[in-house]
Amino acid sequence: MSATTTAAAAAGAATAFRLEAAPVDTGQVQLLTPDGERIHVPGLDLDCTPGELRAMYRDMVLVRRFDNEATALQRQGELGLWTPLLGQEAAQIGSARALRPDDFVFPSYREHGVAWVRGVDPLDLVRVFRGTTNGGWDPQAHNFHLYTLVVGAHPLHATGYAMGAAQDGADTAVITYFGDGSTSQGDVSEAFNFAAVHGAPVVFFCQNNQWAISEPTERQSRVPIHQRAQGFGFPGVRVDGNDVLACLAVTRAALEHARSGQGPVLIEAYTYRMGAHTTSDDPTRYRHEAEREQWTAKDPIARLRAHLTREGHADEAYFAEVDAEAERLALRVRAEVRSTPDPAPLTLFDHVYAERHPLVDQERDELARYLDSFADTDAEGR
Amino acid sequence: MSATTTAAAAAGAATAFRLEAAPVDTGQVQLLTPDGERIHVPGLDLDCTPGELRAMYRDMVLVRRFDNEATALQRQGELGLWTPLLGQEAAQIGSARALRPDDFVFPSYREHGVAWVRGVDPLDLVRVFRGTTNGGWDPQAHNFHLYTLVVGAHPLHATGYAMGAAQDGADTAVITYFGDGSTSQGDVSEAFNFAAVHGAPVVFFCQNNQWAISEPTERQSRVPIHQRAQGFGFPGVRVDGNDVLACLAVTRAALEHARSGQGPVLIEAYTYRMGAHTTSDDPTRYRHEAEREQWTAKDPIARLRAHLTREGHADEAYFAEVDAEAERLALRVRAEVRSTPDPAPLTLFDHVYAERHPLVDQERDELARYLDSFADTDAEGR
Amino acid sequence: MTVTTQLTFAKALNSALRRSLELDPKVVLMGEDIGRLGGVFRITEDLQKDFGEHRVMDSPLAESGIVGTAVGYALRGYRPVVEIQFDGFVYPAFDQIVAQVAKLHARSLGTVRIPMVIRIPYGGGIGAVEHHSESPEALFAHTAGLRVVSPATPEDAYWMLRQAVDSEDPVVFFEPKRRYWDKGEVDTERPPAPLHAARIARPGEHLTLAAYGPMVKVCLEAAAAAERDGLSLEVVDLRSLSPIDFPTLEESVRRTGRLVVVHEAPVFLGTGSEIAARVTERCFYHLEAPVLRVGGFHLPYPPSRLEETYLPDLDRVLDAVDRALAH
Amino acid sequence: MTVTTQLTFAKALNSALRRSLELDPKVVLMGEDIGRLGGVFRITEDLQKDFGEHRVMDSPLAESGIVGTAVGYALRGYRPVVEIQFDGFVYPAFDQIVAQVAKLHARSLGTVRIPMVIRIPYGGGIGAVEHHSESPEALFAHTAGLRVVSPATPEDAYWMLRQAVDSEDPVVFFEPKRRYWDKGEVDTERPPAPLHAARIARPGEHLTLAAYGPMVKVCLEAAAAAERDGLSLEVVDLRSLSPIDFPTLEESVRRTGRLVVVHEAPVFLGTGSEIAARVTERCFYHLEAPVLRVGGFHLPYPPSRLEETYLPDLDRVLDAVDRALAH
Ligand SMILES: Cc1ncc(C[n+]2csc(CCOP(=O)(O)OP(=O)(O)O)c2C)c(N)n1
Ligand SMILES: Cc1ncc(C[n+]2csc(CCOP(=O)(O)OP(=O)(O)O)c2C)c(N)n1
Ligand SMILES: [Mg+2]
Ligand SMILES: [Mg+2]
Repeated sequence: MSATTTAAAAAGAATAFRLEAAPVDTGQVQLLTPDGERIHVPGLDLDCTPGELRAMYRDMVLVRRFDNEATALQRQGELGLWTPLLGQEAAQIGSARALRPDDFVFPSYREHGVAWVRGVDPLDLVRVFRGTTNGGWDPQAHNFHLYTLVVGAHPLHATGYAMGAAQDGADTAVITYFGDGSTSQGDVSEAFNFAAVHGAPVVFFCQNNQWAISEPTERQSRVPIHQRAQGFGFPGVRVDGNDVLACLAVTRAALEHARSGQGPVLIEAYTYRMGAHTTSDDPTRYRHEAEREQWTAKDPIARLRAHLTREGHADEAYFAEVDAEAERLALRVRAEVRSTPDPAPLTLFDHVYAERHPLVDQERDELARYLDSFADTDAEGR
Repeated sequence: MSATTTAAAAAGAATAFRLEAAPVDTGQVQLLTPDGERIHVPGLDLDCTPGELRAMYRDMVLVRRFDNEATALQRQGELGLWTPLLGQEAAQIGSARALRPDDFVFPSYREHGVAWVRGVDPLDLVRVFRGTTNGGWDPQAHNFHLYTLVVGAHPLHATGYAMGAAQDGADTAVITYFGDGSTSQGDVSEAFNFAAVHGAPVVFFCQNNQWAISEPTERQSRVPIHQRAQGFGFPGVRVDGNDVLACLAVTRAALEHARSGQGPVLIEAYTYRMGAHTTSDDPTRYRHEAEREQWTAKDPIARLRAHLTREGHADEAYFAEVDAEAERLALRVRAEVRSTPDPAPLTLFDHVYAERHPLVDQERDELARYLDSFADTDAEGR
Repeated sequence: MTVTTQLTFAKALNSALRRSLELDPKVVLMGEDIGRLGGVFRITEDLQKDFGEHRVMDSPLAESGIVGTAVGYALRGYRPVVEIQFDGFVYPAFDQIVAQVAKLHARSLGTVRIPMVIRIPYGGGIGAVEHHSESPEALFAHTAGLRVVSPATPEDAYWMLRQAVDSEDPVVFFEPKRRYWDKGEVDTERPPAPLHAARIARPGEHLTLAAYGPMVKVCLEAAAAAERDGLSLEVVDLRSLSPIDFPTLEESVRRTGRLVVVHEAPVFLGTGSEIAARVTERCFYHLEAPVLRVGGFHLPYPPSRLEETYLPDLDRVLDAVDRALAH
Repeated sequence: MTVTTQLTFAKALNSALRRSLELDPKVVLMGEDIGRLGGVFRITEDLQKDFGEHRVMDSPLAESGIVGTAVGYALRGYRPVVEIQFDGFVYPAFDQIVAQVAKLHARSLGTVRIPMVIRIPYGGGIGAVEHHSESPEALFAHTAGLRVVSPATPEDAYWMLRQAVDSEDPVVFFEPKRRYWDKGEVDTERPPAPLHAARIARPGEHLTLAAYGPMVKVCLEAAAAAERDGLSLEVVDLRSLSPIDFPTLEESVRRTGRLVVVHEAPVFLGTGSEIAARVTERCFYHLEAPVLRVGGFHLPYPPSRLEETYLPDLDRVLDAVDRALAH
C-alpha cells in the first residue's frame, strides 16, 4: 500500500494515495544449480568440507531408500499408511543439518529426513504408520518432538517451547516444519504472531511442495508463502528447497538470527512432492504428469551428486557404496517391521494419565476380566 | 527480506542475502488536521457538500450523546453492561457513510455509530446490553448483522457473505469491524486469507483504539496492524481514525476496490478508546491519564466542528440545535429503556431451532407446568 | 412408485448431494479436496466437474475458515454443505460450530437461519492413523441449536442427507466411514422416514439394543447370533442424536424390559449416558435390569493395531446382553 | 497446626497462584489481561508486579495460541497455568485442548507430560452478556486425558488449585464465577482432601443431592429449607468431574435410595447424565426412584433477564426432590 504520512501530506509532498498490495517476490535463494554448479551469494557464506557434502549426500540417499521401502511395506499391508517424503530430501536434510544438538524440532508427519538427522531410528517412524503406537520415540532423547497429524497445531508448541527456552536463558533455537497448506490454519498465524510479539527464537520452516493433497498452493495463498511473515513483522525468505546447500545455509542463518534474540524467521523451501500425498492418495486424479517431470530435472540428490562429481569429491565407487548401504538399511527396516509385534490389549490403558484415574483403572480391570472369560471359553472350546 | 533470485545469482548480480523484516510503515492518511484544516491528498478525492459535512457532525454528536447516556444507564442499573464508543465516532461514522444501502456490515460489539448510520434504533442496541435479548434487530432489515461478542469470529462471516454476494453477481461490498486485539485471533487471519484467495469483496475495518482491554497494541502485533494485509497479498492502509473525512474517503476507495473485483482491503483506523473497555472495566489500573489527554487534543468531533466553523459551513446556532437534538435522543432512550419489559419466561424456548425439536418442546411444557404450580401455590398463599 | 437401486453408502451420499445441487441453486459445497479429487472418500466425486467451482469449492486448509465462511454464505441465502475431512479435524472449527452456527437462530430471535450441513466422516475400524477414527458426536448433541444425525444404511444415507440439506436448522451429519463401501437398496423416490425418527431395524422381545451409525450393523449381527441361542433381540437404529426419538425407544424398552446402548464413542458422557438416564427415568418400573452401555474406553482412540480391542464388536455386545439378562 | 484465614473465593485462588509461583520457579501464568490488570476478575492481582512479566504473561488475544504455546512451555519443563477469560471463549482453544493437551501423554507413551492447568471462570448468575455464563464442563469430562474439577468453597478453591498445579496431568479447572465474592475459612497448611475426592457437604438420610461448583450452595440451601419440612437431604459436593468419585456417591445413594443431580449446564448430555447412568447401573437395587436431574434447558444460555428462570434454584431443586420422593 502506499499511504500518505501526515507530515508529508502537510508539507504538500504527499505521494499519491493508492491501494496496493506489497509487490510479489518470487525470488529464491540458490547455492547449487540443478546441474550441480556452485553459486556464491554475498552475505551467505557456506564452507562445507567434502566430507560434509558427502555426508549430506549419504543422508539423502539413505532416507530416500528408506522412504521407498516404507511405501513398499504399505503396499504389502505391513503399514496402514505412509507419507512419502520423496523429492523433499534436500529441504529436510539441509535444514536439519543446520541444527545444534540442543536445538529442538517440531515436525509434522513427513519429516522422515529430519528425524534421520536427529538420530531417530527409522523403525520408530515406521511403527507409527504400522499402527502399533501413536508415538514411537522419546522426544527428549532426540530433541525431536512427535509427529503432529493435526495440520497446523504444532507451530504453536514450537513457539511456546522457544519462549520457554529463552526464558531459561538458553541460546537454544527451535525449528518447526509444516506444509504450504498448513499456512492457512489460524493456529499457524497465531504462532507467527506470538513468536513475533515475543521475539521467540523459532524458525518456521515451510516446505512448499506445491500441493496440499489435491489443492495447489494458489488455493492456500494469494502470494508466495514466505511473504506471510511480512504481515507479522519478521523476515521471510524463499529458498530453493531442492538445493541442500541453500537449505543448510539459509536455515543456519535463520537459526542464528533467532538464537541471537532477533526473533523468528519464516523459510519457505520451494520444493515438490514427487509422490502421492500418502499411500492412500492418487495424484493422477488432480495433477499432470508433466509437472512431475519438470521437477525431476531439479532432483535434489542428482544435483548434489553432480556437484560432488564435478568437484571431484566423490566417485562412482563411493556412490555405489552408499547405494549398498541404503539397501542394507531397507532390508533391516523390512525385516524388523515384519517382526514388530502388536501391543498387548491392556497396554491401551497405560498412559492415558500420568497419575491414577479410577475410571481408567476400572475399565482396564473390566476389559481384563472380559478377555479372561474368552481364555476360559476358548479353553473350553467354545 | 532480501532474497537472491536464481537468475540474478547466476548472472553474478546478486543482492546480498539479509534476513530483514519489511520496513515499518507508520504513515497514516489524513484529510483534516486536528485544527480542522483540510489537507488534500492526491488520488483521494472527496467532495462533501456542507450539508454532508454537517450530517456527519450531527451523527457524531448524537451517537456520542447516546453512548454517554447508555453508560449512565448502566451506572443506574438499567443495563448490565455497556461498551462505550467514546472517541471512535469518526472512524465509525466516516466509514459507515461510505457504504451503499445494499452493502452489508458485520460489526463487533462497539459499533454503535455504524449501527446508527445503518438505521438501527439505539434502543435495539441498548436492549442487548440490558439483557432482554441477545439479538435486538433484524440484520436483513438494515444490512447490519448482529453484534458478535466472540472476538474475531465474524470477519469469517463477512468473508463468506462477500463470496456469496459475488457469486450472486451482485456488486455488493461487505465491511467488517473489529479491534486491534482481535487481529491476534486465528479466525481473523483465516478471514484475511480466505478473502485474499477468493478475491472476496470485503473491507476489513480495524479500529485500532490502542487497547484490548488492558493490553496495548504492542502485545498484539510487532508491526502496525495495517501491514498484516501484506502477508496475505492485499492492500492495507492506516488512516487517521479521528478524522471523519479520511475515514470516509479511504473506506469509499476500499469499497470500490472490493466491489470492482480487486479483492479485500484492510483499513487500520488509528484512534483511541477514550473511555473504559466496558462499564465493568477500570482503565486507571493499566494506563496513564496523560495518554488520554493527548488524544483529547485530536478529538474527532471538535475537529470537524473546527472545520465547519473555519469554512463557514455551520455556526453556533447550528451546533446548539444539534446538542438539543442529542438531549432529546438521550431522554427518549432513557425513558424507553426504563420501560422495557423483561421477556416472558417461556420465550426462552422460542427460537432455539427453526423447526420443531421434541426436547425443546418437552422442556417448555415441563417449565410451563412448573411455573403454573407456583401460580397455584402462590394463590394458596404458600 | 418405487424406484430402488443398489448403491454403496458412499455413492448414496454422492447421489444425495448431486440431487440437492440440482434441485436448489443455492446449495453449495465447501471443503478440503472436495473438488477435483472428489474428497478423500470420493463422496463429492464428479460434482465439481458437473456443477462448477462456485458450487463445489475447494477451500483453503482451515476448518474454522470453512465453517465461518459457510455461515456468511448462509446469511446471504445459500445452503452450504460443508465437509470436514475426518472426525478428528472438526475441533479447529469448534468455536464456529458451537458459538456461532448453533446460536445464530436463537440470538437473532429467529430472523436469521443457518441451514447448514456439516458432514463428518467418523468412527474407526478402517485401520487409520491417529485423529482419523474418532466419534465426537456427544459434543455436538450436548450443544443446543444443532441437530445431530447419523445414518446406518445406504438408503438412510441418501435420504437423511437430502433431508439435512432441506432442514432450516444446522445439521451435523455423521457418516460412519467404515460403512462407506457397504451396499444396499435405495429408493430415491420416497424417504423411508422423517429425519429425526428412530427405526426398529429388527423387532425382538427379550432386550432392546439401541445404536446408530456404524454400530447398527454390529447390533444386527449380534441379534442374529443371539437368535441362534434362542434369544430375540430388538434393534433400534436411533438415526438421530439431537433430538433423540425417545418415544420409539421407550415403547421398545417397555416391551422388552431391558436396554443395551452401543456406540463407538467413549462410554463416559457418551450419548449412551443420556439415553440410559432418560430411559431409566421414563421407564423406571418397566426396567428389569439397569441400562447397560457398550462403547469406547476412556482413552484417546488407540493406534490401529489395538482398535479391534477398543471397538465394540459382536462379542462385547453379547456380553452386555448376557449381563443385562442375568439381572 | 491449623492456620485458617477468612478469604473470598477469588482471593483464595489468588493466594493459591501466589504460593504456587513461590514454590516452583517453573510455574508460569498465561492469559489475557492477567498482568497489569490482574485479570478481569482480579484472580491474578499483583502477581505480575511481584513475579515479573516472564512468570505472569499478558498474552495476545488468541485462546488457541495461549493453550498451544503453553503446551510448548510444558514440553520445555514448565508448569503453565492458563486463564481463559470466560467460559464462552474456550472454544477457539478446543482443538489444542482435546487433540493436543489431552493426548500428548498417551501418544508419547508417557515420555511427555503436560502438567497444565486451564482455569475457566464459568457459569451464570452474574447478569452478564452472551457467552459469559456458560457451563461447558461435560465437553471436557467426556475427553479422556483431561482431569476436570470445580471447587465450591474458598478452601477448596485454594487447595484444589494448588493440587491442580502440582498434578502431572492437565487439569481443566472450572471456577464458579458467581461464587468469587463468597467468603470462607481457608486452612493454608493442610489440604482438606485429595483433588479428586467427593465430599459430603451435609449429611442426610432421605435423599442425596449431588452437585459441584456453583450449585453446591444452592443444594445446601435447599437441604436447609427441606429440613424445616422434616426432610433430611444429604449433599455431596462432587468436586471432580473427571474422574468422578463414584464410591463416595454410591455409598450415599445406597443409604438414601434416591439421587437428584444438579448442575447449571444443560441436562441433555450434561454430567448428570453420566452420573444417573452409572449410579443406576451400580445401585440398581437400592434406588427407590429414578435418578432425577435438575439443570439448564436445551438452549443457548439466555439473555440475563431470563437467567433466573434458566438457572436451577432452590425451588427447582426442591421440586425435583418432591418428585423423587413421590416415587
Ligand atoms: C486440521 C486438519 N485438517 C485436515 C487434515 C487432513 N490433511 C492431512 S495432510 C493435509 C494436507 C496438508 O498439506 P500441506 O500442509 O501442504 O503439507 P504436505 O502434506 O503437502 O506436506 C490435509 C488436508 C489434517 N491432518 N488436519
Ligand atoms: C474469543 C474471545 N476471547 C476473549 C474475549 C474477552 N474480550 C472481550 S473484548 C476483548 C478485547 C478486545 O480488544 P480489541 O479487539 O482491541 O477491541 P476493542 O474492545 O478495543 O474495541 C476481550 C479480550 C472475547 N470476547 N472473545
Ligand atoms: Mg504441501
Ligand atoms: Mg482495541
